[in-house]
Amino acid sequence: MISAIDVFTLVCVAAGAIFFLAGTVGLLRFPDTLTRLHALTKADNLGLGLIVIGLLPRVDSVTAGIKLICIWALVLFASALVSQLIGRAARREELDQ
Amino acid sequence: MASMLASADAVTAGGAWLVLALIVPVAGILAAMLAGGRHVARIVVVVVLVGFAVAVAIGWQMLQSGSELVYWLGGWAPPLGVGLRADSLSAVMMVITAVVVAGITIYARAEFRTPAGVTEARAPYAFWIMLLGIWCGLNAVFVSADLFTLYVALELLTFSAMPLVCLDGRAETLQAALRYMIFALMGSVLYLLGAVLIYGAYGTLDIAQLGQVTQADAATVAACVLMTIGLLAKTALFPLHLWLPPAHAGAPPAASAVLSALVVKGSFFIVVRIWFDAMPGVPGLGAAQLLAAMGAAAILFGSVIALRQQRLKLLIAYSTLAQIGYLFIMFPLAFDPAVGAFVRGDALTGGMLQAMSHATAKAAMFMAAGLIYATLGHDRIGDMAGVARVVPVTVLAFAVGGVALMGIVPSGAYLAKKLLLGAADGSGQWWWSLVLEAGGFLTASYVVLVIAQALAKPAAPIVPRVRVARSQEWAALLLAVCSLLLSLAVLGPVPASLISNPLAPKELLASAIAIIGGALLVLAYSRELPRFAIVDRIAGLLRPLRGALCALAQGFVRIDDAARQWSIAGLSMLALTLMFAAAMVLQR
Amino acid sequence: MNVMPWAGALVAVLLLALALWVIVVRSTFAAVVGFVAYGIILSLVWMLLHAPDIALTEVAIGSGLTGVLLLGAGSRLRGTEGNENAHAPGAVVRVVAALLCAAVTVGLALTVLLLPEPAPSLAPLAAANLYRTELGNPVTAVLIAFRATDTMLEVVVLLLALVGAWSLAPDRLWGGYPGLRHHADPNGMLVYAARRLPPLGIIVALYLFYAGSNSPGGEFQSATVLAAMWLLAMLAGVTHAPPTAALRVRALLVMGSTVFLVVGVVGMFTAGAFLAYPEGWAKVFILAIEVPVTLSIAVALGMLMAGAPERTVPA
Amino acid sequence: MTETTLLGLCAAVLVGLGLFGLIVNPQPLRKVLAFNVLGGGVFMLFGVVARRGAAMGFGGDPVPQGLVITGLVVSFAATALAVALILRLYAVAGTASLRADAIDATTAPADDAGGGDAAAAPRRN
Repeated sequence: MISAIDVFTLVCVAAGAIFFLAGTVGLLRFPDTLTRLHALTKADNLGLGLIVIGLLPRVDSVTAGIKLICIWALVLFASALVSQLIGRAARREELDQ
Repeated sequence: MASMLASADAVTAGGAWLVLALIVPVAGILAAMLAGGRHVARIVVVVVLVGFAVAVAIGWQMLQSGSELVYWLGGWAPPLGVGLRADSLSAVMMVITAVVVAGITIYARAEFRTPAGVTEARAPYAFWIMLLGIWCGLNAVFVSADLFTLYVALELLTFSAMPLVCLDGRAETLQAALRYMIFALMGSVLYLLGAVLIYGAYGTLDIAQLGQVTQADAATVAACVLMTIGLLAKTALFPLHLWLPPAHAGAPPAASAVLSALVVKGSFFIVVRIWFDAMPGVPGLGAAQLLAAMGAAAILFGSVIALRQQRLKLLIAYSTLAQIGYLFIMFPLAFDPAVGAFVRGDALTGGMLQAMSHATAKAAMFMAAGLIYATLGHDRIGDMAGVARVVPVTVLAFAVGGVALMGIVPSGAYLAKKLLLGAADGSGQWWWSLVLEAGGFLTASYVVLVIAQALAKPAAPIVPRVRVARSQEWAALLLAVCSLLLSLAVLGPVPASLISNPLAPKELLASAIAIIGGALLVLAYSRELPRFAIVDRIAGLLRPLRGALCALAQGFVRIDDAARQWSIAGLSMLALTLMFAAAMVLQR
Repeated sequence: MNVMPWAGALVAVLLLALALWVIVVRSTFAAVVGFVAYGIILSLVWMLLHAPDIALTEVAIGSGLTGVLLLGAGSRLRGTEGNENAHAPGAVVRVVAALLCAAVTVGLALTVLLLPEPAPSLAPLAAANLYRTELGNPVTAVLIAFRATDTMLEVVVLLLALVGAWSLAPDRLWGGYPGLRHHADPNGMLVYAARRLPPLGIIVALYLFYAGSNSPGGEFQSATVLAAMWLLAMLAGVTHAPPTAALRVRALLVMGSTVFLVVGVVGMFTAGAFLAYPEGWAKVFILAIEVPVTLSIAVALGMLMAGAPERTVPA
Repeated sequence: MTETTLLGLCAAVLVGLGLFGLIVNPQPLRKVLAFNVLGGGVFMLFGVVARRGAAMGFGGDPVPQGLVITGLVVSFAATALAVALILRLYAVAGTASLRADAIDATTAPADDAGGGDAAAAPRRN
């Protein structure tokens, strides 16, 4: 028996997984650092967000839900930070050449 | 097998001493690390005194009760908890370690003194703390009854030994330290892999419990092979010795003494624990023959190459390689075909005695080499004629240590050899008797070379570069004498009839033959010849023969150079793993 | 986890591919990046093996700290790569090595297949004795009660490794500041993160510490998060590693093991054995050990990351 | 074959790969990496052993799980120490090679690191 919550989770997590897949393909196929970054950060953040949203209705407790959201927020922060740093490094390298 | 809670009966009175053996060096490390500066050396002195007392107390307890000491840490019984266990082997090793550490401490106080004008200097701080770390690791090896605690103890040993190798910071010693570090890490991972398989098969890591349940099934055989190979890499048994000569020859003398005398004995001791206590019925005679064959190769290569060295410290390092080989001859001799297992007996006593006598003698020889280096400003064997006139006590220490190693009455090595020869005769393995006898001549050869050269007349009077501290000379001599008198110290457990009067004609003759044999080997193929007129004349007569033998010996050197390349040593390690596995499987 | 029977196979394939990459790829940088990914996949394996405590440790230490350490070293050694690769062993050696390694692998795999069924386990004994430790997490009970001596020795191992690393400094720099200078842009993102993240990290560390007594977590994981925050601040140039001669550093380092020893000896007199906890007091004794040990491990990990002293003035 | 057994076989392959890297790769840093791969395999096998011993409501035998945590910390310490040694060797010799002929035996202990600040190290008190 599939409930509405199951359907919601299934759709969200599947969509999230597709974003991850797209991001990974982009990482492997795009030609230079900046475009790869573009593929990774956008797709991954959205993908993770969808997965977290998909899982939220299934948590046992409020604290578990808060933990999930905290993880998402931390990953967002970290990926923004890292893409900034990588972007700068790539730009510097470009200017050097 | 699994008793639920700590019941009092398995823990013996006096077991708490074992805890002290473990925590006294730890307390010393912590105090020294915090206090720093000049306090470090003072703390070490206190720790040496207390640790010595603890070791003696443990030995005394065991003599009194005649049984093992057992302690359960935290009151948790194995297999859930960790036990400490000391048998007679642990006790004698702990006492001899305390003696050697004490001797090295006396010696090193002059070498590692914090210079005036600074509150703290690098080398003394590191040396003393690492010395305590090694002691802590060794005591943990001797008293631990748990395979995983032994792994932690092994890593304690490696991490403490590595910085000693490169204490002087020269590029070549840093490289030697790095080779040692990575090879030793590979060894400890293999050991851990073996312990993992043991846990997977039996659900316990306690050695005494394993001794009752181990069978030669796939997991146990694989575990035995992996642990043995890992430990052999850490012990530097030929051909897994790539790190030993540069590491032991390049370290400061006090550090070389620690490394050569003590550190390699730690992993050797665990091999003994595994083969005799944890799984006596698993390895079988074939694997033991392989082990002893590696030992024989070590004796041959180590001794021959020692005689081809130009530097004294390298000569002693290669002598260590040979002496490590000696330790493994006992394994096939200790196998009892009737029960199909390794049993404690004369062979094991002999092997352990050899380890103890090498520990004391080799520490003394490295210390003496350090003093000779300090006096002359170099340790070139070819240029040290006459050094005995400048530092007679030092040369005497080297000579006594060397004679003790050769196995002349009443040294520990003499008794060890006698016990091993007896065991070889008893089990009909005459070929190991040959190896033992030949080993005596080979050992004599490099000792005779150094002593003869030190006694020779110098080309010009020697002006010592520095006056070596008297305490250092006497510390070396003390350890050498310990080695020479070691057989008397174990008279209690060993019948007195085994030790003959050293001045009896038969023994004098045996000693003379050993020395003459050694001298002939020196004439035959040593790289440096002692500066005596008669030597030149004999060497002149023997020239064609000597040329051929030197070429042969140089071949050994080349094989050794190749074996010590990283990739070759790695391949040897894997090949030996497979060979040991095949030997153990085919035994069934 | 058996909802997805193929999850194990997928993870295993990924893990093997990454390990192969780490071993054979030419560039060290690529190998280290592969290793970090290897560590992350390995922590997934730990989840599949129902070992969340190890998964946390693996991702924090095995992948995180080790990865940063190796990345830093790799970038410093970049110049030596080509020269060394020119001295790689010849094809014969490689082939023989591959064959021998394959033989060892096959032997080990056979051993794994032949491990006895049913598997021996100490889980029943641990479960039966867990109440005496007043802990809910059996892994923490193993680390801090059943086998506390191993943990004590292990912290000493960390200290000795640290003194060993310090001893590699040149004589005149002894007691000085470890690590490289980091010229971070004061207005850059890294500095921003290094100012904003540590408070959050400290909360996470406290949570891991608190959770460790009953659920996954514990002093090692907590200490690693603390060390990672410190490392971030050091990398960003917000702070620098303290001089190795500083008394406060050495006091923090030895504090954990000292308390461990003292509590152990107290146990000898109050509970009859070294590192035994008296009935009803286990939680207090364990907490008394865990707090200083966590701090000491955090400082030791951070200082190990910083390495040998490299200058006499702060960055 | 169960998932646990599969992971056990995977661990065996990791051990083989790690050993191969340790023996064949000439760069010491890569050997340290290979050592970590090898260690990962050994620890993973321990985890498989723990999982096989799952009982009493525990997902795995907690004793090996605790030992793996200890082992991971020890292996990090080993890695850090080895890396420090490699970097020091590079600073002194200009190479991090393990080949005996790569180092000029006459190299003096060089006080090269530290960027030229010749002042005495700060000492406490």
